[in-house]
Amino acid sequence: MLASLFALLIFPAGLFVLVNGLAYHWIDRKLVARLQNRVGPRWFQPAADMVKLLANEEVLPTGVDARLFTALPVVALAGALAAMIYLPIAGLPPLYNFPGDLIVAVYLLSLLTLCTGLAGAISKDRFSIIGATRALTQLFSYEAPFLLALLGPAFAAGSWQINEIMAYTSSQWLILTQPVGFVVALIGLMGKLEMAPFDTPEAETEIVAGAMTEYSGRGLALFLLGREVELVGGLTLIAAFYLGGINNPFDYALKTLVLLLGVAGVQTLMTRLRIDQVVGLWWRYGALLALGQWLLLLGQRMGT
Amino acid sequence: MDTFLKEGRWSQALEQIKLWARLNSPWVIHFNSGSCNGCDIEILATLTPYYDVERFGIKLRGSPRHADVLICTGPVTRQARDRLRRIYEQMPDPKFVIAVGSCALSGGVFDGCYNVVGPIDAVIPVDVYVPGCPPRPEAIIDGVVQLLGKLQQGARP
Amino acid sequence: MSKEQFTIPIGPQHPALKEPGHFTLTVDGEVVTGASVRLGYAHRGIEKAVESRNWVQDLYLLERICGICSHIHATAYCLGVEKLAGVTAPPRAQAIRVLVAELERIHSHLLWLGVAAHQAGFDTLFMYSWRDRETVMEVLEQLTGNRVNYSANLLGGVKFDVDTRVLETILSGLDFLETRTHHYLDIVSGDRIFLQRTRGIGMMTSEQAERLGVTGPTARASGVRRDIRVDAPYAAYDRYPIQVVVETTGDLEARFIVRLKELLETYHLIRTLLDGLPEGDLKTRMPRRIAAGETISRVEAPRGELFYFIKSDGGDQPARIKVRTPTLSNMASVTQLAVGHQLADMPMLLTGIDPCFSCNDRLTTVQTSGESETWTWEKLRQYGIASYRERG
Amino acid sequence: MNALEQAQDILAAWVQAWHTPEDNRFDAQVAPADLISTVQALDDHGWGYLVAITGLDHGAEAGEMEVLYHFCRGAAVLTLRVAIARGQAAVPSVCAIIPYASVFERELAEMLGVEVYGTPDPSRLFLPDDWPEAVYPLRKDAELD
Amino acid sequence: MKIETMLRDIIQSLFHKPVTELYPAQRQPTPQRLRGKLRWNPEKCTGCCLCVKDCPCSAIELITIDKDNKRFVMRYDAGRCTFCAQCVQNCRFNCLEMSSEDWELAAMDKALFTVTYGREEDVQSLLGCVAPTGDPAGE
Ligand code: SF4
Ligand code: SF4
Ligand code: SF4
Ligand code: SF4
Ligand code: SF4
Ligand code: SF4
Ligand code: SF4
Ligand code: SF4
Repeated sequence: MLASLFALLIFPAGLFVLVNGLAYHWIDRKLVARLQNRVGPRWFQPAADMVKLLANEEVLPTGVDARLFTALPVVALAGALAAMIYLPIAGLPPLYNFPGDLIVAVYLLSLLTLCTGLAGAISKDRFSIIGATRALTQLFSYEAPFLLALLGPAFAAGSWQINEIMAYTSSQWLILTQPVGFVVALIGLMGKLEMAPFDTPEAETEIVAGAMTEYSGRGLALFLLGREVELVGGLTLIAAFYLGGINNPFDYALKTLVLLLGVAGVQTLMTRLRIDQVVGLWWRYGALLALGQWLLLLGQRMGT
Repeated sequence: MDTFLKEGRWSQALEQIKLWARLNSPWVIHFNSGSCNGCDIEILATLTPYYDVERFGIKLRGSPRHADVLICTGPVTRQARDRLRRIYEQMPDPKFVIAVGSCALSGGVFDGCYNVVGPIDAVIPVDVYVPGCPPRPEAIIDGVVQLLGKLQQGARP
Repeated sequence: MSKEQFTIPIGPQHPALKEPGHFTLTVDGEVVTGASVRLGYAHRGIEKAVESRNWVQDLYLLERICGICSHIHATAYCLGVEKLAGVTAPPRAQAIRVLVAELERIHSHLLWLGVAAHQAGFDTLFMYSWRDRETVMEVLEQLTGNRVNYSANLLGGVKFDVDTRVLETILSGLDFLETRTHHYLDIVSGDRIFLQRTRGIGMMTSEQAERLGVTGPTARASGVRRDIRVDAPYAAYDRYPIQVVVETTGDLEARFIVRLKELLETYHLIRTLLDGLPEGDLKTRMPRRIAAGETISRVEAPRGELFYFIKSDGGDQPARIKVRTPTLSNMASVTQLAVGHQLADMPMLLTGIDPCFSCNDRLTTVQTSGESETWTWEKLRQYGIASYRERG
Repeated sequence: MNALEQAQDILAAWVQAWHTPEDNRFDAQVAPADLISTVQALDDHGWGYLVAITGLDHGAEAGEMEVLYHFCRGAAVLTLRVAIARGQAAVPSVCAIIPYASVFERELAEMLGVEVYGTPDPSRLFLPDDWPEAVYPLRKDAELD
Repeated sequence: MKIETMLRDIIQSLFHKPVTELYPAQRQPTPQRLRGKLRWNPEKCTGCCLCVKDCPCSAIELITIDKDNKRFVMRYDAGRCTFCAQCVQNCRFNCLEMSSEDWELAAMDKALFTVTYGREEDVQSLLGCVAPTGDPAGE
């Protein structure tokens, strides 16, 4: 497992994704700070945090399965990185593709949440356990709408292969024809990443740090990196599917940054949702809307 | 010989990087061991737009496991003593302690009260002391900056 | 059947305040049969220490009972001791006491708004309200030289005068704060997502509030018209009357609104006060020994009625000082409110505690076997939701 | 009739002595045995609310303690003063009538060593868990380190 | 979904400079009345000790070198002081003042907080006579 992670890491694309993740993480934090009328962190902040965590002592809580405890963050990051193989990194064509790779990529991206949940569950700390339950609840409530929302474009394009869908979307802006899907996908991504109004699983004022409470040092760093990779992956997918595809690095940067601004805006504007609202909101509206749109598309296709 | 030198340089560079990261990413946890809240609000104020310590990479964490710096306020009351010690022990190494406010330094007005054990350094080691009752948010930032300065000089690994 | 105990520790190490405490609930089946609170992490023994220090030193000790209401504690104490000594502070001093008290109210209410928003996970509101709070902090620092423990009071008067520069800062600060307060009123009564966490939550009817001895904005949000500034005016409040702000819904939203409307009232008061600030001395002479006697001093702190009982036996140290802080009586009220309710209602009820409104995040079940299992606020709440669903 | 005169009327049956130390205040000396009836009477008439309970230790020589129940109504403060012997300091609990008094009574018990019989929750409120038994910090002769 | 009230705020912020005061790179001027570190002027002191009497936390101490010639030394501990200014109020000869400049007092060594004020020769004589015992606070 370590070897495969290593292979992915030295892979220039993997490295690029990591750097890209750190940068986007910074931009996100900086934007939120600016929207709150503050200066915010310096450009190297996420990198410094990461290096520091990697250098710090990693405390192994008593009474947990040491192997699982250390393996989970690795799996989480590896999963997120592996998903990137199928995505158009920086607007370049995906490294690998095969029919149905969309589903694989989306599931690899959910691996992180799953690992977070598991990590919390084995930590035997009360805050971790609630955090874990919440993370898993949220997994089910965001993952599904996110997937459904991405299936919209797939359906429109009539393919489950990412590069084929992109070929279709680059000729038209699906955000115009499928606005609901776009919103659901973006919110779903924020939910997956546990970003501000949907950060119930790690609500600091309520349960300290959620599933991550017992993690320190390296484990925490890997989880955070995984999340950054996922941010990049998610934004890439959404931009590629809804914002008229991404054809070159410049296009990529422009579109994902616009998305990031939107994400920051939502983060600052809203109050954290309670976990029941989170679930309720997404099962009831998110999933339904996505499904509705999907059916509509189906109908259209049948009609034509 | 050659490789030995190279390795030396390599590990030196690594140390440098680690130090740089540590200096630029001090995550803090705050504990009130019996203060009047005065110092605590000023610490909270340093997070808000006027002072915004996120500029220095400072983040307030709830879990001692994620924190590098423990900021303590208030004299230590009997009831809080063990908790203070426990939080300190839970933090991963290397860890640092800043005592904020006259109470945390000497007991301040509360010195001699029956339920007060004493200042923070009677219970755990303290790296930087910030006097004031309460110190202004800028003075607290000054304390943090001094701690970072101390770190940079390598007073403690 | 079996009696179980739940302990809910509140905020053991939160940046944002309060004497940390625990709530312990005893339940019989589903019904809460007892609730109790345990404080003491910040107990320093002030009431004892005052007896071995002189009257002047005690002023500073009492001021530091809490950094949020520092001035009001000192004022209550000074007024009481002056009454015992048969001395009255000059009118200008009394007016300045009121001025600082009202500025402190502004800082305290904005602080609460921010902390409450932070608790609800609305950090942007926290950031903005604390940003605006800096305005009043700056004013206070200019006026008294410290941002928190102003020590503006002296036995027999005040230390600091209002000069023209400070006056201008205050007035311009007030204009800014007034627009911002209207803005916040808009938010707390209009933002739908925020309202989901406040409207209809932590309900307390006026009868309950009355019976439970709740004080301050919490009581006024439940329709209890009780405000010492009006009921028993002290210092200079008889010269600057205020309107008591009352809401009737008694939920969290009402508590937000009462506080913000109170701020508008406060701005008005400060303006009239500065308009006709009486001329004269800042202090009178105080004897070092205070004539024997007992007195009671009641003032309206930002969080409710603050009560002082002061006894002197003629020496230069007090014989006994009893302090009843508003937060203590509000805590007391919640423990009572709990009894007889369903366990499922607990979160909403505990949310009614004044200063923090979703801090009750952790609870431990101590089962009869003596083993301790962990329950969380969340679990309790979900338990609540589930049980409501069952009940339909 | 103002609030204090009303209170005087309500309590006439039990009060042993009264005086008016200040404007708007009224102190009523009540025997420990009558405490419950007086509080009940006040509650029945809806007179004011309990703000605080103060315990006073007059020191070892005097051999006496007092427990003060402060009731407020608007600007008026009525204080019921209950004198008890220092050796067997005990008062009945008023929690049956005023439930929130529990917190005040716990404070009274742990700080002054006044036994409050019938109080629903006798556990500690402020003092630390490792505080020695039978050391009451607010007694005049308390031995504190 | 009434969020436009907050929206106004954040959009304004996006196009305005943050309010953040860039301390320590830039220092705002401090208010005149700021109560910082205590200062003592020995010239006018009469040794009445009124300042010491009411200090709530024994942060100051007046040491008499020569009572007849009014030679005193004041030892002040900023780590104990609560900056209440009661001593300043008490002194009828205006020997004491609180600096509005000296408020960045953080230090890594507690011993640095104790300062001895006084005329050069008095401080010398005090330190000189106390130093051999090795316990500067031993009187
Ligand atoms: S833990 Fe649950 S009930 Fe408590 S504040 Fe959070 S969402 Fe609300
Ligand atoms: S001896 Fe008394 S005055 Fe001095 S510090 Fe102790 S308690 Fe305070
Ligand atoms: S130093 Fe002053 S402000 Fe800080 S906790 Fe102590 S008394 Fe309060
Ligand atoms: S105010 Fe209350 S909690 Fe605080 S020290 Fe005094 S008695 Fe203890
Ligand atoms: S009521 Fe609250 S703010 Fe006021 S003194 Fe008490 S704890 Fe502090
Ligand atoms: S909610 Fe209040 S009491 Fe609870 S942790 Fe936060 S600030 Fe502290
Ligand atoms: S300012 Fe207050 S605490 Fe400091 S030395 Fe003067 S009297 Fe003492
Ligand atoms: S009060 Fe003034 S004159 Fe008297 S000892 Fe103190 S500094 Fe000297």
